[in-house]
Order: sequence, then C-alpha cells, then structure tokens
Amino acid sequence: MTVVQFSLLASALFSIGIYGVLVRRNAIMVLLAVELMLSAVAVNLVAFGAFWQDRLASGQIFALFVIAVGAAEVGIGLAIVLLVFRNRSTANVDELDLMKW
Amino acid sequence: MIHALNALVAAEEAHVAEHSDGGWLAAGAWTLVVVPLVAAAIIIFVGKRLPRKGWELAWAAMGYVGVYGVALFIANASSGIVYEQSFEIARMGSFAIEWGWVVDGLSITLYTLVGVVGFAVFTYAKGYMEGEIRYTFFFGAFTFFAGAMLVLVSAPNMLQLIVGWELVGVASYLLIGHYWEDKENSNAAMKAFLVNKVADVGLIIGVIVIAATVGSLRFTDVLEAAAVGDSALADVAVAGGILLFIGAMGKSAQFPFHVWLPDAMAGPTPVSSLMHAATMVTAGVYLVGRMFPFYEGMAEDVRPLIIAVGVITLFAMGLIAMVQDDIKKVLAYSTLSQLGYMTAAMGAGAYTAGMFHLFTHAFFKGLLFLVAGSVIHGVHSNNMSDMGGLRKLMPKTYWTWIVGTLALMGIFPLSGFFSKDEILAQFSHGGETLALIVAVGGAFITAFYMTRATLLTFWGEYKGSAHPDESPNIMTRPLIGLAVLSAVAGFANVPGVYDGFTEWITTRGQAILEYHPDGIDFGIAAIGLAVGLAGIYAGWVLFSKDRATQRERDSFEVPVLYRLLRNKYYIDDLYAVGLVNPIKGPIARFVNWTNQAILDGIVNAAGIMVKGLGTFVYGFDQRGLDFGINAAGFSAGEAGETLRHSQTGKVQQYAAALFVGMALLVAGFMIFN
Amino acid sequence: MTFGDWAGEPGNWVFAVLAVVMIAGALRVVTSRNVVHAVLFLVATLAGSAGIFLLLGAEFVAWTVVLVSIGAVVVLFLFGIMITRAPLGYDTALDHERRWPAALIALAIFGLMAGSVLAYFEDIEVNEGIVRSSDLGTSIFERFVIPFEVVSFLLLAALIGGIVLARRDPEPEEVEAA
Amino acid sequence: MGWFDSGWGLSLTVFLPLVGAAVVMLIPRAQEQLVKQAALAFALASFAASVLVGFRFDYGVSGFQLDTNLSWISAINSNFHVGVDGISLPMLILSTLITVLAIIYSWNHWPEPHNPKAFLVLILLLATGMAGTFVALDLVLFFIFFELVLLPMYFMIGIWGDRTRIKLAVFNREVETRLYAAIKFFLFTLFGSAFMLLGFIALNARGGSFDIVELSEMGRAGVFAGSFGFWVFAALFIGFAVKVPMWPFHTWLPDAHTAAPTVGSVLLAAILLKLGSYGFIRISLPILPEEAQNWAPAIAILAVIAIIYGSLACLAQTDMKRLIAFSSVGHMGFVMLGIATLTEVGINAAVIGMVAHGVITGMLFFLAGSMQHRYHTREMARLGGNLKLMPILGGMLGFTAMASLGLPGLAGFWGEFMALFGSFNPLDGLSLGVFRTAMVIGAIGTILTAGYMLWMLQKVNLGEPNAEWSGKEFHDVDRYEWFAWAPLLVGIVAIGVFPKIVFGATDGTVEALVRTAFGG
Amino acid sequence: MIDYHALAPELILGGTLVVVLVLDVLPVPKWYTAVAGLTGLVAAAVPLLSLALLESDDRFMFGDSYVVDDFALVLKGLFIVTGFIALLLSVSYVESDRYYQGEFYFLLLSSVLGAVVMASARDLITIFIGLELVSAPGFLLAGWRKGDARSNEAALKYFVIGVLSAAILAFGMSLVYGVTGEVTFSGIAAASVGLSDEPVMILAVLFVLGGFGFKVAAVPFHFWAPDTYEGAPTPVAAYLSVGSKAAGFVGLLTMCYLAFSGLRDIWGPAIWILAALSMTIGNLIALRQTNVIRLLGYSSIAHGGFILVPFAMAASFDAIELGDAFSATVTYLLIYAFMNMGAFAVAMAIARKVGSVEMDQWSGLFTYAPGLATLQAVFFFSLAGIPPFAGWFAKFVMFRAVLGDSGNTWGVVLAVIAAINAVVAFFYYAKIIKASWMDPVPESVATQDAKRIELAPTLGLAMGITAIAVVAVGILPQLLAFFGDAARAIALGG
Repeated sequence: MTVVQFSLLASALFSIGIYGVLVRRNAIMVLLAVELMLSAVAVNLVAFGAFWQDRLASGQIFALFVIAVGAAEVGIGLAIVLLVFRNRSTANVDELDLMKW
Repeated sequence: MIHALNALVAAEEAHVAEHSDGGWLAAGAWTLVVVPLVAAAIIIFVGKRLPRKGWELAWAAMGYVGVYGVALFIANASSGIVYEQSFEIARMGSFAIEWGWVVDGLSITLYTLVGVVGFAVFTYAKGYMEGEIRYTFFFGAFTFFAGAMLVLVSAPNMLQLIVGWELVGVASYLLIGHYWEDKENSNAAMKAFLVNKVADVGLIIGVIVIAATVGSLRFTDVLEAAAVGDSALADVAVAGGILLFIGAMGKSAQFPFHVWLPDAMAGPTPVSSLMHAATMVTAGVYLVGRMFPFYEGMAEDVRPLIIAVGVITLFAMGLIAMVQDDIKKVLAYSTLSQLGYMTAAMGAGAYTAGMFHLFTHAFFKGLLFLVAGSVIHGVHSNNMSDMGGLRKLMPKTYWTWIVGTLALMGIFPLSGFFSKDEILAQFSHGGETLALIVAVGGAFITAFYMTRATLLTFWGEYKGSAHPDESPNIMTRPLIGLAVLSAVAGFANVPGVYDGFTEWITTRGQAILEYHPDGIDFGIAAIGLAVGLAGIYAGWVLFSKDRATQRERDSFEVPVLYRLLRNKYYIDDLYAVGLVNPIKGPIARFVNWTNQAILDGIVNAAGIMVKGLGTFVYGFDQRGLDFGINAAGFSAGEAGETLRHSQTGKVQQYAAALFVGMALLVAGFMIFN
Repeated sequence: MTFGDWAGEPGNWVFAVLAVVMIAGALRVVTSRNVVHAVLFLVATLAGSAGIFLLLGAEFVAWTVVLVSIGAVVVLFLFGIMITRAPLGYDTALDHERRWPAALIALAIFGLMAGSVLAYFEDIEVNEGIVRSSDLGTSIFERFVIPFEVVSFLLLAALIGGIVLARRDPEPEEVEAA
Repeated sequence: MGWFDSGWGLSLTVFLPLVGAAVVMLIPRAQEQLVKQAALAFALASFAASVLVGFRFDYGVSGFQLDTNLSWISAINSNFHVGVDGISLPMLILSTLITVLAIIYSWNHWPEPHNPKAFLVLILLLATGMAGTFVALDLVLFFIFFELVLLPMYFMIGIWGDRTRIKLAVFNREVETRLYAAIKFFLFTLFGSAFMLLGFIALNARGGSFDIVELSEMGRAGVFAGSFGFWVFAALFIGFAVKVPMWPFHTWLPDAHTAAPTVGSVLLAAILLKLGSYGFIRISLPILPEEAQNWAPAIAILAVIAIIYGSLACLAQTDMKRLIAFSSVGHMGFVMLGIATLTEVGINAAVIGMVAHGVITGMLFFLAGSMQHRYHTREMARLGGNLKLMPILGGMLGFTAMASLGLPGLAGFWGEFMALFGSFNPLDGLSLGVFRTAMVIGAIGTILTAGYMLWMLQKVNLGEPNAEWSGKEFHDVDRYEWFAWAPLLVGIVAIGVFPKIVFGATDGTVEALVRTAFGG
Repeated sequence: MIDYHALAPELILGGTLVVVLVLDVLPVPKWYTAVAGLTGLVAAAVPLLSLALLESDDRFMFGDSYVVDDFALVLKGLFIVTGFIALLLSVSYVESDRYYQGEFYFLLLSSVLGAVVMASARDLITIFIGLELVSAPGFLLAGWRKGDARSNEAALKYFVIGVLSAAILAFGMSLVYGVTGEVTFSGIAAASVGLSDEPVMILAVLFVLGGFGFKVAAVPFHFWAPDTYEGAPTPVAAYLSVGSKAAGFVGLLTMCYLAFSGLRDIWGPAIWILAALSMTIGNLIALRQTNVIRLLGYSSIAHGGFILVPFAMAASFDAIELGDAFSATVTYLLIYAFMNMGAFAVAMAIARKVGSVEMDQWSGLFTYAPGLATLQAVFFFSLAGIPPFAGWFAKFVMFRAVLGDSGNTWGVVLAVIAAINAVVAFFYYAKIIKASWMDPVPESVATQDAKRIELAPTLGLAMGITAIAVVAVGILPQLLAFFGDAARAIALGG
C-alpha cells in the first residue's frame, strides 16, 4: 500500500464533494456533499498518520476531531435548514435571494 | 561717445565736489513725502468733518511741499546739493531693501515743480470742484497723487521708485475714474492703469535685471557700476536699459503706450493739469534723467530707440491734436507731443535740455489745463464747438491762455522758446538731423493747433447754451501766478547768458557727461521762431473765420489723413481688437472652459469610472458565473430573472467563486513558482 | 514499483475494492435524483471509509465513523429530509442546470490535488499503524486536552443553538428591524 | 518664562483651541452667547500665546526655538517635537490671528443652517490643525495636523456651504454646490496626503527617523540621493501640490472656495493653502535638496502656468467669489515660483507672499461674504454700484483689490516682486532659461492680475447701482466687521510699508536653509 | 501539571458559559445572564493582566501546542474586549424574551472562548477546533432572528460557505500533516524547510490560506460576508466582522509566521494578491451600497485587505521587518476592532431612532440627533483613516510595514494600491456622513418621534467605550502601539 493511493482516494472524494456542493439545490443534499469532503479529510489524516507512524497518533486524533466537527456541523446545518424551511417552505438554497442588489 | 566725453569727466568731478550736504533742510526732506501722504490719509478718513471738507489740509500739504521745495532750491541755489539717506526696511542676506530720500538738483527740481504747480492747482481746484460729488475724497486722492509722485522723485533706489511709480498709477486711476458712475470714465481709469501696468512690467523686469546684476537697488550703486564699467552690468546694460525705458514710455505716455493719456481727460480738469504738468507723465522722463549716466555710458545703444520713440511721439501726436474738438484732448495730445520732445532730447544726450523743457512745460501746460478748466467750468462742455467768443466773457482766462499758448508755441521770450530751442540746438549739435527736422515740424504743428484752439475757443461767436462768466478769483489767481512763471521760467537757463539751471540740474552724485552750449544757437532759434510764427499764421488763415460746424472749420481736411487722425491712427482699436478683447473674451473663456470641462471633466470622469467599476464589480460579485457568462455572450436562454433562478443558486456561486479562486491561485503558484 | 509488486500485496486489493465502492457511492451521492437514495449512498461511502481506516489499523476511528457518522449523522439527515418534506421519489429538479462548470471546477481541483500529491509522495509505502486505543486516550488527555474540551463546547453549542433555531415558537415573533 | 519657552508656549498656542472646542461642546446649544464668548476667549488666548511666542523668539538665531521634544509614539519612533523658526513664526501668528477674526466676524454673520455651536467647534478644531502644522517638527505630527484641518473644513463646506445647484461636467446630473465642493476638496487633499504619507514613511525607512531636523541633516549628507529621493520627492510633491494648489491640481479650489461659507473661504484661502507651500519649504527642500534642484524647473513652469491660467480664468468668471478663488491660484503660483528658485530671495518672497496672500485674500473673502450677506447674490453683473450703496465697504474692497493686484506699498507687492527677482538669478545650476522666461511670463501675469481685479472692481463697485436695489436699505460695515477687518487692513499696509515685519523673522532662517541645503 | 494560571482566562470563560446556561434555566430575570456574561468577560481579563504583569516568561504547554506569550495575551485581550462590547450591544438588541437571551449569550461567549483558544493554539488540531468553535455559534447566531427570512438566509449562506471552508482548511491541514508528519507549528516549521517549491506544499498552504481567507472574508472568499452581516442581528454582524474576523487573522498570522515560516515564498505573494483584491474589490463594491450594514460588510472586506497588506511582502523581509509587519497587523486589528464595533454600535443606535439602516433614511440626522451624528462621524472617519481618529494609525503602520526598510518595488506597488484605496474608501464613508450631516430630513422620518426614542444604556456604554478608545488612540497611538509592539516578539523568536 502506498500512501499516495489513499491520498488520491481522498482527493477524489473531496472533489466529488465539491461537485455536489456546486450542483445540488437542496440544502440537505449540499450537506451530504460536505460530509463527503470531511470524510475525505479523515481518510487523508489516517493514512498520513499511518505513514508517519506517529507516536502521538495525531492523524487519528485529528480525524476523530474532524468527524466530531462534521457531526456538529450537520446538526447545526439541519437546524438552519429547518428554520429556513419553516419560513420559506423550501430547502433549496438557490431560492435564497432576498439580499441582492 | 564715451571716449569723446571722457575728457569732460575731470571737470565734472570737480564740479560735483563743490556741492553742500544740505544741512537740516535736506535731512528733513522726508517730510515732503510723508506730509502729503499723511494728509491724504487724514482727509480720506476724517476729511468730511473738517470745516472745508478736507480741502484745507490738502492745500496746506501742497503749500508745505511748495515752500519746502522752494526753500531747498533757494538754500542750495548757489552751491548745489547732493544728499542721500536710506533706511533699511528689509534685508535678505546681503541684499537690502531700503526706504530713503535723495536731495539733489534733479529731485529738488521735481519737488519744487510738484509743490508749486500743485499748490496752484489745489488752490484752483477749490473753486473748480465746489459742489462736485465726492469732494473730500477727491482731495484725499489728489493729495495722495502728489505724495506718490514725491515718493517716486525722492527715491534713492529703484524699488522705491517702483513703489512711487505704481502709487502714482493707482492715484491716477482713482482720479481719472472720479466720476465712476459713467462706465466711460471707469473705462478710462482702467485703461490708464493697465497701460501703465504693461509698461511697468518692463520697468520691474528692468529693475530686477539691473539690481540683481549689480547686487543693489540704489541708483548710486548702479550708476557707479556703470561708470566703472562693471562687466556683469555691461552684459545686461542694453536689455536693462530698454526695459527701464519701456517703463518710462508707459508713464510718459510715449508711443505706443500713449493711448491712456487722452482718455485720462475723463478726470476732473485739475487732475489733468497736475498730471500733465508735474506729476505722472514727467515720471518717465525723470527716470531716464535719473539713469542718464547709464544711458549715456553703458547703455548708449538704447539711445537711438529713445530718440525714435520720442520723435515719433512728438510728431504723430501733434498731428492728432490738430483735429480734436475737445479742448482738453487738444492739450492732451499736445502734452504727448511735448513729452516726445523731452524723451527725444534725453535720447540725444541732452539731459539738461530735456529736463529744462520738462521744467518749463510744467508751468505752461499746467496753466493751459487750468485755463481749459476755467473755460469748461463756464461753458459746461469740453467741446470747442460749444465755445467761441470767450475772449470777452472771460478776459483773465483769455489772457493767461494766451501766455501759456505762446509759451507752448515757443515764441520769444516766453519760457517755451528757450527750452524748445535748447532741444533743437542739441539735436543740431549731436547731428541728429532727422530728429531736428521732425522737431521743427513739430513746432509748426504745435503752433498750428494751438492757434486753432485759441481761435475756436476765444474768438468768433459764442455757440454754447450755458452762460459763461469769468471764473472766481480762487481760480483765476492761480492762473495768473502760473502765467507769470510760464513767462519767465525760460530765463533760468539761457546758454551763454545765465546757465543756473544747467548747474543746478547737473548737480548729482554722478557726473553728467553732456555737451553744454556756450551760447544760443541763433540760427536754430530763428528757425524755431519762424516755424512757430508760420504755424500761427497757418492756423489764423484757416480758423480765423467763424465757421458754423466743426467739419467746416476743419477745412484743411485731407479725407484719408483726417479720418486717420480722428481715429488716432486706429491704435486704440488695434489694441482692443487685437489684444484686450481676445484675452478678455475667447481666451479667458477658453481657459475657464478647460478648467470646467477638461480638468474638472477628468476629475469627474475618474469619479464616474470608479463608480462604474464599482457597479460592474458588484454585478460580477453578486451574479458571479451568470454575469460572467452573460457578459461574455455565452448566454443560451433568455437573459434575466428566469436564468438567475434556475441555473445556479447564489450560495453555489459563492462557493464556485471560492473554488475557482482557490484553483486559480494554486495553479498560478504552481506554474510561476 | 510495478503493478506486480502492487498486486502482490493483498491489502491493495482490499483497498481497490473499498475505493471503488467509495467513489461510486460518492458519485451517486452527488448525482442521485432521489434524496433518500443519496443518503443511503453516503452510508456506503462512509462505510467504505471505515473499511479504509481498519485497513490502516485505525480501529478506533473506524468504529467511531460507524457509530457517529453512519449511526447518528445519517439518521439526522433522514430526519431532516422528512421534516423538510423533500420529495422522496425521483426529482429531476434536484440539481442546477449548470452542471458542467461545476464538474469542470471539481475536475480541475482534483487534477491539482492528485498531481501534486503524486509528485510528492510517489510510491512511498505505508504500513498498518501500531496505534492502540489506549494510546489515543493518552494522547487526547495529555496532549490534546484543550481541543477535546473545546470540541465539547462546540457540540454543546451546536446542540443548544440547534434546539433554539429548530424549535417551533409558540407564536410568530414580531420581526424587528435591524 | 522658562516653562513657556520649553514647549508650553507652542503647546498652548496649538491646543488651547482644541480645549476650547471641548468646552464649547459642553455648553448647551441654547446658550448661544456663552458659546460665542467661550470660543472667542479660547481663540484669543491662543492668539495671545502665539504673540507671546513672537516676543520670546530670538530673531537673531536661525534654528528652531521654543521647542520641545517629547516621546509620543515610541513604537514608530515618532515624537511630539514642536518648535518655531523664522519661517513658521509668521505663519503661526497669522493662523491664530485669522482664527480670532473669523470668530469675531461670525458673531452676527451666520450662514444657514445657523447652529453657531457646531460652527465654532469646527473653527476651533481647524485652528488647532493649522497652528499645529506650522510648529510640527516631526513628520507624523505634521501629517496629523495637516490632516486635522480636513474634517472641519469638510463639514463647514458641506453643511453651511452654498446651496445652489450646479451641473457637473461629464456627470450628467445636478448637485448642490456645497456637496460637490466638500467631497471634491476632501478627496483631492486626501489623495495628495496619502502619497505624502507614503513619502514620509519612505523617508523614515531610509533615514530611521521621523524628525524633520534629523532628516534634514541626513538630506544634506546625501542619504536620500538618487532615484529613491526622486520618488519620495514626487510623493511629497503630490501631497503639497494639491494643497497649494498648483496647476493642474487646483480644480478643487474654485469649487471649495466658492461653496464654503464666508469664514470657511477665509480660513481656506488665508491659511489652508499655505500648508502646502509651507510643506515644500519645511520638508521637501531641506530633506531632499538634490531632488529639489531637479524638480525646481518643473515647479517653476507649473507655477507660471498657474499664474497665467488662474488670471485668465478669473477674467471669465461671473461669480465674485469664484473670481477671488481663481485669483488664489495665480497668487500661489508666485509663491511657488519663489520657492522654485531655491534662493534666499525667492524663499523669502514665498513666505511673505504666503503671509500677504493670507491677509489680502482673507480680507477679500470677508468682503465678498459680507456683500453676499447683504445682496444675497455673488453675480457681479447684479452688483454694480456697490461703492455708492456702501461707500466704506466698497472702499475696503477697492483697497484690498489693489493690494491683491500687487500694488507696491501694500503687502501683496513683496511676494510678487521678490519672487520675480529671485527667478532672475535662481540657484546656481538651475536653468537660467527656464527661470528667466518664468520671470517674464510671471511679470506679464501681473498685468492680467491687475486686469481682472480692476475689472471686478468696475463691475462690482463702480457704475450706478442696479435698479433692483433701489429703495433697499444697506447697512454699511458694522461693528463686528470693523473689528474683524481692521487688523487685516492694518496688516496689509504695515507689511507693505515695512516688510521687515516678516522678513526680519524669515531672513536668517531662510539664509541658513539655503546655505545648508544648497550651499548657496 | 497543568498551568492553571496560564489557562485561567479559558477556564473562567468556560465557567461563565456554564453559569449562563444555569441562570437561563433558573427562574431569575433574563438579564442576569447578561450580567453574568459581562462579569465573566471582565473576570477573564483579570488573569490576562496578571499574566502580563507578573510573569515575564512565555508559557509552553501540552508539548508546545498551547502557548501563552505576549502575542496570545494581547489577542486574548482583544477577543474579550470585542466580546464584551458585542455583548453590550446584544443586551439592548435582544431585550424581548423571544430572543432566547440566555442561549444567545451562551453562543456568543462560546465563540469568544474559541477565539481565545485560537490565540494560544500552536498546533493544527487546536487551531482547527478553535476556529470551528468560533464559527459554529456564528452560524447559529446569524439566524437568531428566526422569524426574519433574511436572517435565516444569512445563517444558511454563512453556514454553507463556512463548512466548505472548514473542509478546505481541514484538507489543507491534512496535507501539511502528510508532508511534515507534525501537527505542532514548531515541528511543521522545522520539517517544511526547503519545501516551498513542492506543489503539494503550495496546495496545502494555499488551502490553509483559503480556509482562513474565508474567516477573514478576503476576496475571493468574501461572498458570504455582506449578505450575512445584512441579515444577521446587528450585534452578531458586529461580532462577526470583528471578533470572528480577528480570530481568522490570528489563525492566519500564527500559521503563516510560525508554521510556514520557511514557506514565505508561497504565502507572501498569495497574500499580496488577496490583499490587493480585497482592498480594491471591497472598496469598489462598497461604493454602490445604500444599506449601511451591507456597506460596513464590504468595508470590512476592504479592511481585511488592509490588514493583510503587511504580510504581503514577508517573503523579502528580514527579521526586524517581519517584526514590524507582525506588530502592524496586530495594531491594525486592535484599532479596527474598536472602530468597527463602534460603527456597528452607532448604526444600531441610529437604526433604533430612525427605524432603518438605509442611508437615505439617515438624512438630516445631525439636525435632530447631533450627538449620534458626531459619534457616527468619529467612527466612520476613523474607518476612513482620517486623523485624529485611531484609524489613521492603523493605516500608518500598515504602510510602514509594507514599505519595509528597503522599499521593494512590489511593496511600493501594493502601498500605492492601498493609498488609492484609502482615498476611494473615504468616498463611501463620506456618503453616509453626507447623508446624516448635510442632507435634509426625509419626510418618512418623524424627528419628534426619533428624538423621543431612548437608547439603551448598554448601547450608550458600548459607544462610549469605543468612541473614547478611537479618539484616545488616535491622539496617543502609543496606547495601542504598545500592544502591537509587544506582539512582535513572536515573529522574531519564531
């Protein structure tokens, strides 16, 4: 196993996440894509951690924190989506254009 | 010329050494300047509360100047005097700016002239100005006028000269424009000021050129440098000389700067009188006289120019005087012509003759103007076509006029004869044949137009509507006084007989290197007298018959020449059309336009550009890819709202921009690093 | 390193399978026209990543992913979908019309990342880690105690804030001007 | 008086108005009389302090006096270093004097919308900025004071300024004059001072100090020579040239002067413009002497263009204030010409020109303001015959106009004459051709100056009054106006007759400046 | 052994969070929570002082991953002051119970806590988590006006862009970790020497930069800012534009100077570009704004650009110049914090009076509320950098730092761009001032009513504190320059 293959996998996941963020209209779908990106980061971190044989396991710990942060973000995101939905009856991000010039 | 005159230097130096230092009288001569100026200030501020509305103060001040001048004259008549005192009013390193007064033959002559003629004029003015508007202010300004002239005359340095020079100008502006309710009068005042100002530029630059080269503003230093042949000064001598002379041309109204003087008749007549006699127009001649050793030595190359200007002026202006209807204008052009004599004389190296003519001219021209004023006072018109027959109605006025006229014509034994003759003799001696011929012709013209004016004014039938009467004593007495002086002043300098004036006027800090005739050149004198008489005869022939209208009376009329003369050779029009109007009109407007439209336009356009850029960037910022794609013309569907909603969301645009920015940065760095 | 070397290592085959599953899942997550399906594909991808972690010897992380991401986050997503009444069936309007620019951007970034990573790491081997859970604990509580505490505040804040925002207020509040 | 000489004197002069502003702010708006009295008291105190500075000043010494140097911003090595020398002293006294006069004049001349409290606070702030600029010997301090004057003036123009609408070139819309003028004034000056600041910082980067005295010594030693110096001079040039203003950076001036309320115009013309030319003398010349010599011909050319351009533009004006404003462009051209000669005579001329222009143009704006106050118009076409309706006011106008056109014997003459004098013999090494041509053109400019001034007088003062004023009562110069104007009128005569009032202070300093900076 | 003195501010803030939550559920008046929060902030500032005054040594903890030095203390002070003022603003804003006061304060304080942690964080994990704690409550607070669709929208936009940048940042950090094998900054610095030509390092550094760039709203990562500020409750906008932004700068500063000290060739030019873009685009767009809050949003983008300027030339700086750049940035941040908080405060106050943040509604403010108009002028001119208000000094040190000692051409170019931008910026600040000082009162504003509306004392206090700070620092910049100077040591010691 080479470190680069994990990193390439992470890059692919991350890029797919980017695509998802850019094309999805539904806010929840956007969140899904973000989740993909974060998991890509986690893959990277763990792979690098293994690569460096880090005694402090910084990579894994970082990955754990990223996962935790991801969870928190999803919680926050869904709350906001709900809020928007309650007021606007839609969860589509492209319909947010109250503040345009 | 310098070499020719070097021989005279020794003798002249001995002469210079004789003079006295003047004592307390010279040391106190500063009061000559200060008294009129202070009096003027007092009159302007509180004159109205004085019993005679300020006139008394003005009169007293002029009296003081006159008495003081005469006293200086008498006290030093025998020995001559050179006294100079300066006080520093500013200093820049080694370069001092000073204020002071000079008392020598030249300046005392002018003090006396200003004082005596001024005193007469001020006395007269009391009667003349009675009941006129701004009476008090008039005397304030008038006193200031005289004071300013005295500042000029008393100047031991060129800067003070400039100060007096311009103050005279502004005083004349105030006086000429005295009746400023009429636009014509204020125009005349402006014209006087501006024409002078143009010439002053020459003076100022000339002074700068000379003073900066010599390192001092004092006349004595400059003349000293000129005398020892300072090489730096020699380099700029001609330029400096011409520039100074341009200044002199302005004040002394030499062609082509003469245009202001006839218009200056817009002022009250006493003003004209003083202006033409002792103050203002004499300043130019005075300056050339003051700088005479310079013109005679280092800057001698300027002399032909001076002669030429003088000669042109004396002849051309005399011609115009022949066709004037306004009596004051006749006198005005006559003054121009006489100033031409003086200038030409200076140019020809005849310092004494020129100054002597200035001296005599002051009396009879002052007189003539006062007489004209007296006439105008009675007739309420300036035009000779409204006069005639006043000989009987105003006898004192008439007889004094005759004295003045004959003096002006140069009829023996009146003063004009001697001074004019001396100039002619100097031309003759100096080999200035052309100048001599023109000057003689000028004498004929002078006699002619004065005869014309005399006949039209005092002879024949009265044609006006007012009821003229002899003027009050307060006006006629000064006339008589001046008439006496005009009659006898010529005897102050009769070559070979009595050369007191020569002695006097050449008593200076610097030697005056000129030729002094040993006696009267009778040949020249005879020609002069004959020409004068011929002029009188010609005038008599043409104008003795009382004609009804002006046109008929000008029966010598030669159509083209007449129109040319009536229009003053179109010089005024030329200035107006060629210079003043374009500058005031299109050029000024163009400059203003460049300011408003171009410079401001650039500024405003920059503002608009920034704002426009703001709009554009904001549009791109807010609509991101859509905006970019639409702007680039790739838009597939209908532009507008629908596109915005369906194609991409705002948040995603933000995100896209974020990633695009990221990607570009990264790629850029990878490529360029 | 030749393909043979690579193929000779069993872990690589495991990796290959997991990678294919993950990428396929991820692609379906972002392209699926059915929201519920998209969430399920996310589960697949996350599970794949757990597999990768196991492969790398990061057991604790792997099970955390299963518990937290798959167990909690995905459920949250499903709740969210249901509450916002997202269309449960196929929905063609799920995406924007402009996919190609997005794909281009994603591809470009992938290219940059892949290229630079390849250029640097080339074919350096990576081995199964030696980290045990107890090591993790020690490390967290000795070295990374501050982020740990901070994350707890983060979760608390997310919880409290989420509740406030998501709860339905008794009556519509007055809209106050800025 | 030791305490006074060791910095307190200058500090009092500079900061008393600031204290005054604070005090005035605390007085309730309703107590108008008290507000005015307090403002006047502080302005007078500041003026008194500056006069005392003048008495304590040793005119035989060329260095900085009554100075102090306290740590201010040690992080950037910038100090509260103030002091006066012969160049700054006249400007300092002039600025405090004009402030006092402005407040006196304001006593009963309130532009709309009234509010004396705010107005006086602004004047006092302005006073601090002006006085401070003239005593600052630290670049940062200088910059602060230099900028400090912007805000009050901005508000003064913007709030109390002219409300007529003008159409803007290029912009396709109309806007109130005051708004356009205020922002234009500010943006121009800010633009200039931003570059000036860059220049200051560059000097500090190279010289390691913000102290003008130290930097001057380094400048003489050639520390800032070469292209570095060129660019720094360019940056400073933009800053100062905008403020002077030199052609073609002058376009803010006519608008600002015209739109400002009377007192604002007076302060602008009398003091604010001088900050720029003072900056040249105080900073650009001594610190960058070599570059000053390289730039001098360009400055001279621009100065001469300004003289002619300003005068010609004057001839096309119909608005009296705007005419006076444009005349400032020309007059400051003479000041800059004097500076460009880099000679003792020229720089002396510049300083006296600054003082004289301050006194004269200040007075002209006072008069124009008072006329507007009475006639409610500035259109010269409508104003004719003023001398008849108000002889004293008209007389003063005539007098001041004469002073403005450079009549010898009055203050305006010296600046013009000596500047021309200086440019005949500029510093050795400067192009004689350029400077002598400049001298001739400048001298011709004086004719145009006389032309438009007389023309203005003719239109405004002379002739019969316009029919529209018949039957209207015009009160001639009132008490407050007398108080406010008399010092200026006296000053015009005094400086004109006895220029040593100014030269006596400046000469030694200028001589030292020229000698040390240019060896001339 | 944990150094409790060094951690005291964090501990006190954490305690305060708990107290606020507890008070919120107890049956006591809601304003108790605010008082508790304010008290907690003040209390947290006390150990800062004691640390600064009593202890001269820097404290390194947790394997150098958490450091309390002068830099950290100064920045912590900044965050606490910002939090204090934001809280003051909030008190008057969230008066009604509907606003969930307790929770609001809790979130605000936790964000402050995150920022305080960031100031000391010296490893990737801590700084990432700290940044998330700063951001996450921000997402929530932005949507706090639940009934207002704009507020919802602001929250959603902020959130989406926020998590994206978090992902980018995390990915960048993962690459850094991958290349160096270290998470502490000192370790990364040691391991990354000579790697500045590696594409992967470029990618990593720029991703990290991008992540923080979002936080500081640098162009092109700025898009969320104006929308969010406009929609979010104003105190939140104020906090986001200052506290959260400053946190981003702290991250950027420490990462760049400490972790990437050997990679200046990468981040220096990148920041040059970001700075130039942010200044120019922020200012240009701000020109077109009519909504004051939105305008402040763009203006804060431009200020972000100005703050970045001193970094930009880091690649060519020597140690002393680096120190100058560092202290310039910190000084700018400190001054910016006061003036921008003040500007938001005064905007809130005026909005309370006239009921709008549209510029034309503010017209004629001077005639009926001269005090507010004066304060407004003070803050906005300070933002424009006009002496004697503090803003000038911020710009001054910025210019000074970028020009450096040598006057590098690119530095001069950037300085000129900054100078022109400073002029452009004045235009839009002046536009607001013009409206409220020079324009007539619009008919829609009832001045009598406006006069009668009382402002909350807390709002007054906030304006007072900031105004005094802005004027005092403007006249005696040394007051703040001292702190900036103190912070420079970090760049020198590295």
